[in-house]
Amino acid sequence: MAKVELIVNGQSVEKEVEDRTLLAQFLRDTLQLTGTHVGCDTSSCGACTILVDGKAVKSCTILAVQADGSHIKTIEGMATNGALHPLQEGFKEEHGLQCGFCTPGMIMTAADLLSHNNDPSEQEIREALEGNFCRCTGYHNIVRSIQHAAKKIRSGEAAVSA
Amino acid sequence: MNLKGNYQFDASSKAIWDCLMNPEVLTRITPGISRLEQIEEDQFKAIADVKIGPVKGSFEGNLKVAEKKEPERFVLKITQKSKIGNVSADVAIALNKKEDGQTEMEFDGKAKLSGLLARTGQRVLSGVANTLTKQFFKALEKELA
Amino acid sequence: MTFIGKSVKRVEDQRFLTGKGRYTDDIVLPGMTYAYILRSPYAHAKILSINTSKAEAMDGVVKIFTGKDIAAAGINGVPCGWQVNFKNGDTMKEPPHPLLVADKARYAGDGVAMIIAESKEAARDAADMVDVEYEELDAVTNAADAVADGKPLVHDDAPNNMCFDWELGNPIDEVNAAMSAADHITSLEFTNQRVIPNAMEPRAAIGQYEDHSGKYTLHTTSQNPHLTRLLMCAFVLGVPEHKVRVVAPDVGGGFGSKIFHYAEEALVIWASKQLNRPVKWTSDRSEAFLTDAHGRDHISKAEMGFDKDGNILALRVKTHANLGAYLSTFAPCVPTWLHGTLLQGLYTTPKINVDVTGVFTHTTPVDAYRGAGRPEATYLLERLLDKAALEMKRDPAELRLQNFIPAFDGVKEEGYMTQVALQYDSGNYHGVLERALEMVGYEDFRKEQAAARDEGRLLGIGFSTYIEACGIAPSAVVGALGARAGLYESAQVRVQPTGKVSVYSGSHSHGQGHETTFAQVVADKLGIPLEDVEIVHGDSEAVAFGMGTYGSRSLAVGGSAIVRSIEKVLEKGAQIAAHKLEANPEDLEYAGGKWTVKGTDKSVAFGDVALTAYVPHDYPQGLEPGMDFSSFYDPANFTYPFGAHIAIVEVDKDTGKVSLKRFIAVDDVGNVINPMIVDGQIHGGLAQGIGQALFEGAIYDEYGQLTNGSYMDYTMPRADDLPSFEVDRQVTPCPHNPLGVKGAGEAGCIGSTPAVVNAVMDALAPFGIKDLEMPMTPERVWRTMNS
Amino acid sequence: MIPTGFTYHRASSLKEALDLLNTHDDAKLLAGGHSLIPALKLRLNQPAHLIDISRLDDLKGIKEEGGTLVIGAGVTHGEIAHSDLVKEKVAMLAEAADLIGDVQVRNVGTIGGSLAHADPAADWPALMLAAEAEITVLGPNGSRSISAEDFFTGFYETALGEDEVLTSIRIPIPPAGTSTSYQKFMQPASRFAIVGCAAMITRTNGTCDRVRVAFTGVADKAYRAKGIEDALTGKAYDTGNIEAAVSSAAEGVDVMSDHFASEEYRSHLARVYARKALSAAS
Repeated sequence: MAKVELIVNGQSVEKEVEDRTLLAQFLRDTLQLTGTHVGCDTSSCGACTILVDGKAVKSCTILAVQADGSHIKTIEGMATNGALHPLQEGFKEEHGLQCGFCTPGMIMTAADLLSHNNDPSEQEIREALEGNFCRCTGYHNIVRSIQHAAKKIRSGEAAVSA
Repeated sequence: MNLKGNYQFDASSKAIWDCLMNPEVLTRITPGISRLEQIEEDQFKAIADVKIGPVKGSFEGNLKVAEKKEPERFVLKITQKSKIGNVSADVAIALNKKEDGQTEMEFDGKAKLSGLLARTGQRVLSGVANTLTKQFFKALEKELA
Repeated sequence: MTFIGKSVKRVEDQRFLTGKGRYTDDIVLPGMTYAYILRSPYAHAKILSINTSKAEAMDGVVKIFTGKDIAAAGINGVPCGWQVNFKNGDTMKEPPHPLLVADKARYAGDGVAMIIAESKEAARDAADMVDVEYEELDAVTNAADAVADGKPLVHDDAPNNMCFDWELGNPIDEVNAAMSAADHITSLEFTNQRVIPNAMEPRAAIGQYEDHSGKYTLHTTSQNPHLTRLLMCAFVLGVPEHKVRVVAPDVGGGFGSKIFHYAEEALVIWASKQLNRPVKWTSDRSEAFLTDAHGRDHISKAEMGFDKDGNILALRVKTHANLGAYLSTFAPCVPTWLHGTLLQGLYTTPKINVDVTGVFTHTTPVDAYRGAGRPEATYLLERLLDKAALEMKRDPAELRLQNFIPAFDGVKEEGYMTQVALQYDSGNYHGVLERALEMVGYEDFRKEQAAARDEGRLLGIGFSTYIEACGIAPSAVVGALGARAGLYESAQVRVQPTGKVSVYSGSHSHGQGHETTFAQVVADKLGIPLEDVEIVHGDSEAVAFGMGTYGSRSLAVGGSAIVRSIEKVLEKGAQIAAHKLEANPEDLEYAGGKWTVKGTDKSVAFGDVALTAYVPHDYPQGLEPGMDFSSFYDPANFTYPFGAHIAIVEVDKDTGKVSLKRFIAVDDVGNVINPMIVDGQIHGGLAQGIGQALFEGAIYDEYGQLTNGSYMDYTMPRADDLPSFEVDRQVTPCPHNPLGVKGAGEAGCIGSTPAVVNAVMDALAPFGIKDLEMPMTPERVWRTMNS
Repeated sequence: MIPTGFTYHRASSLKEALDLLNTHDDAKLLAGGHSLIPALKLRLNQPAHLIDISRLDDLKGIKEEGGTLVIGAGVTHGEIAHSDLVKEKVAMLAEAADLIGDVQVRNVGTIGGSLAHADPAADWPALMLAAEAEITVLGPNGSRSISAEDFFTGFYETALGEDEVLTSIRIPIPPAGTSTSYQKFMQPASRFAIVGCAAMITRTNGTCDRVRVAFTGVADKAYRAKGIEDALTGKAYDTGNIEAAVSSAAEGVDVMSDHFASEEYRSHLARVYARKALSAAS
């Protein structure tokens, strides 16, 4: 068993888990943060993407204990005081989600992109999403959603933290 | 998966034959084989630990020498089981006499994989087969030298 | 307040966007145990022995069940929901499909044992310690091969591995005669390859038994909770239906693969009673590749005859359809009634004969996958048309326009009766193709293409037009065709005393946005705010009955059921309003959420009427209090969406890699309630159809092993593989349902595959290439160019 | 999805990492874990101990040291892709880093981990060979340097000892007049290389003084295409000479074959990608 201390969505968390526990399982099973989804077992689909110290990471491919001491942000931490993050808003406005399963991972990956490029081209957005599968939308509206968010961020309407 | 190829040895077919029919030598030269226990004539229980890159597995099964025609050809029948999938192979081995006392060993067969090995190992399987074959021939060469 | 036709933002999004969606695997119940299913690594093997003793002794292991335990408990196998007969009238072969196999495994992935433990880790660890001794047997995987004499049999009682043979259309003699009179015959032999649905949420199921009430609850990733309950209770477990609640909570995509009743659902329910504890099973992706029903897998030979002017004279089709090792819920109907009946396409073909053999093989069961049968039919027709155009040196767009059925609205002009048992509802087929040609700038493209060819670049354009039969389906019709269920839909509209409205629908939303679209219909028809309407679905305890969501049926059938209930609400409301307004009901009109006495300003609002219905102090005599109506809507006919798709591709001469440059889709799905959602459905369908053309395809080896069962090996389209899509629509309302809608879920997936393939063929035309198998991988294209 | 049980150790120093490695049989080093953890989840490998070296400062950082670019083994692909120093000194490394896996993988996966894993289709080995990198490893008896040429010994096989830790990669900064490129044909599902070609050319007045070309994905290990190098050295850098040189791209190696590329097609792609890389390095 290993002790894991993390800051998850701004809150300190301290738990004992088996050494082999993946961060995705830790979030889902131990912390009941089930917004992070698991869609594959080969680190391919990106549904489990979260931010670890601001960077997009597949939480199914790191151990909870490896992340010890990190700042974690999950989809549950994106809205602030009930106000949606521009990405969440973008996905809603542009119909960037259907079944919703890949959506949290998409949003977290996009958050990483927008944190260092707030004016990405369509091509840059598509390339940034190469590690995330969506089977519902054909990606068309996901691209629009991220463009929507980027525009809002650029206009200064929203301060963004990733 | 097809297993096909040949290798040239600087040894007589008889010498190679004797090596291959000796369980002790076979254990030594077959990559991964850690134990070969004779069950009956030409039939062995084989235990193998294969470690290649990301894959490490313990295999257990049988090895059978069939259709013997000394010193020209035989068929190796292998069945190996593991938690990540099972492997079985029938490989026909021919020892063809060449000039200058050389012998060409030709092998032709198929390996049949199941389970996770069959499903997710495609990207690396031909490499695994090549590597194991190369290792085997190098070891056999050493044994003959 | 008009909501119909507006791109209202989805009400369900808030929970998905904030991580509050609740999918089956998110649910944790007190005392829950975890199941892992040990599966056969072999496609065909006798099970000689199973030793569970080491595994049972491990920490945390609660219980292990094997196929013998299931058989001993007298549990039946998973039933099939559709019967197709042999040509000679014999019923199809329907071998048992056990929940866990006891004697023999028939595909790699067949369940052998269920290990239940206190944690999923313990269950997984214990599975490694179960010893199963198998005797491996030879396998068959290819449907056309499997019917030959002397092949290994999947089921002893299905000789030549045949499940059924089946025929539809004009007598073969007539078709042969028409064919021999043809000036030109185009023929095609091809495989419509097996694809794997890959909904992003893997399947999961939780069984829960309450000993005090004898009641069960199943949470499951289903498109179809009521049918799952019916099949599981009546055919598998023999448990009374009123003691079983089936809940399909948020479901992460289905595309067909979650329509069916699966063994794991019955297993967790049964096991939860044995243990008196909840049991959860969640599929791994690797397991999903093996056990979710696959799609397509037809091997066909097709010929189309033309006269000297290019008019189609006849079509002859022979198909071997791979059904896999067992019959999945709707498997027999896909290659027959959903495929053969669509071979008229948009064309006036006077003689058609289709012959289909359903075949068992040692592979994962095959069933409906987005489009189900209709993509296979469309692919066949549209490849034939393009190939014929090439052979006859005709423009492929023109050849289609020439052979299209003339426009008809189904009201003034009658529906179009096909040679293959359907009557199309309404259509304007020229309209969609002409619009698509305009969007693509056809003439300019041909110039660009010629210039590119001069530079040695390989540009190509491909067309596809399609029709599909949706709104499945009139119960009497499908009953006659072999369905073992009705295919109506139910809806209950419950007006609350405050005038808020709860709607209980038997349709199930797993991405389609019913909570928004259905609410738009209700709010519009009742003239009330959208937020006053709530759509409830996916729970057999809340919803009276339902037939689920597939075959683009939700709005056409489920939506129509809602409209029927609303009509009943308004009828009763008018009686109450008339009483309050001291007028005759027939003197009232309903608009803007109130009843008004015609020609006056005397009115009463919907909310007041609702309150009166529940507080009936001053009330029409003899009228029942309350305002809560149910309807079961059984459609009069299928609906027939159609469209025209155009793909533009460029092939890299050096590598054979195909790049999709543009994709234009003009679809006619009848009336549109929410354009934003309809466009989204089209986009997603396009990506899946394009996926089949370029990337996807199950690869079985000769031993029956699925050799690309992971995302490291099975290619699905990613964001950077696709362009933005150019979509537009035409509206030809459906004349026979109250909303005039036809269905949009499958359209994109049906039209896009042949468009892309045809575009690649066009790009490769300078090489004289006429055929190429899907998926058109770089190596395949390169080889063809260099052969 | 669930690995077998193991004991996790976090090394606080390289020395501790070495000690742990020597004390525990059946131990694996864990850096970014993006090769190892996927294998553990599928139970393709079941080590008893994992030794986490991802936090060691000694393995971090990219710097220039007297004509040599030094990249710590624990540097992520993403850090290399975004490094201005790398872009300026050996551009193909940044170019290649950006083509590895996906954003998330690049954020965590490390160059050292990838090299030690030596996947025959990984990108880095080709670049190490073309750049003539020296790979520094630390063992119980101290540090040693292995040339890239000697490092990759076979299919998933390296010269790294079981008791050693890969610590850094040293790349001689090429002289002025050198241009580089990495071109990759991806396996569409895994995004590993079916063919990856790294090219580095030093020219004077249009003549190739020094040519280095290496491949990954083609054979059971990355290799230098000496045939191409020799054919182009001393020749004018032009289309004709490049075309003639690339014909030997896949000669003398055992070319791999899988669902995505047969031996014949892969060999063809090697020639195509050699041409692309050589042409792009202008």
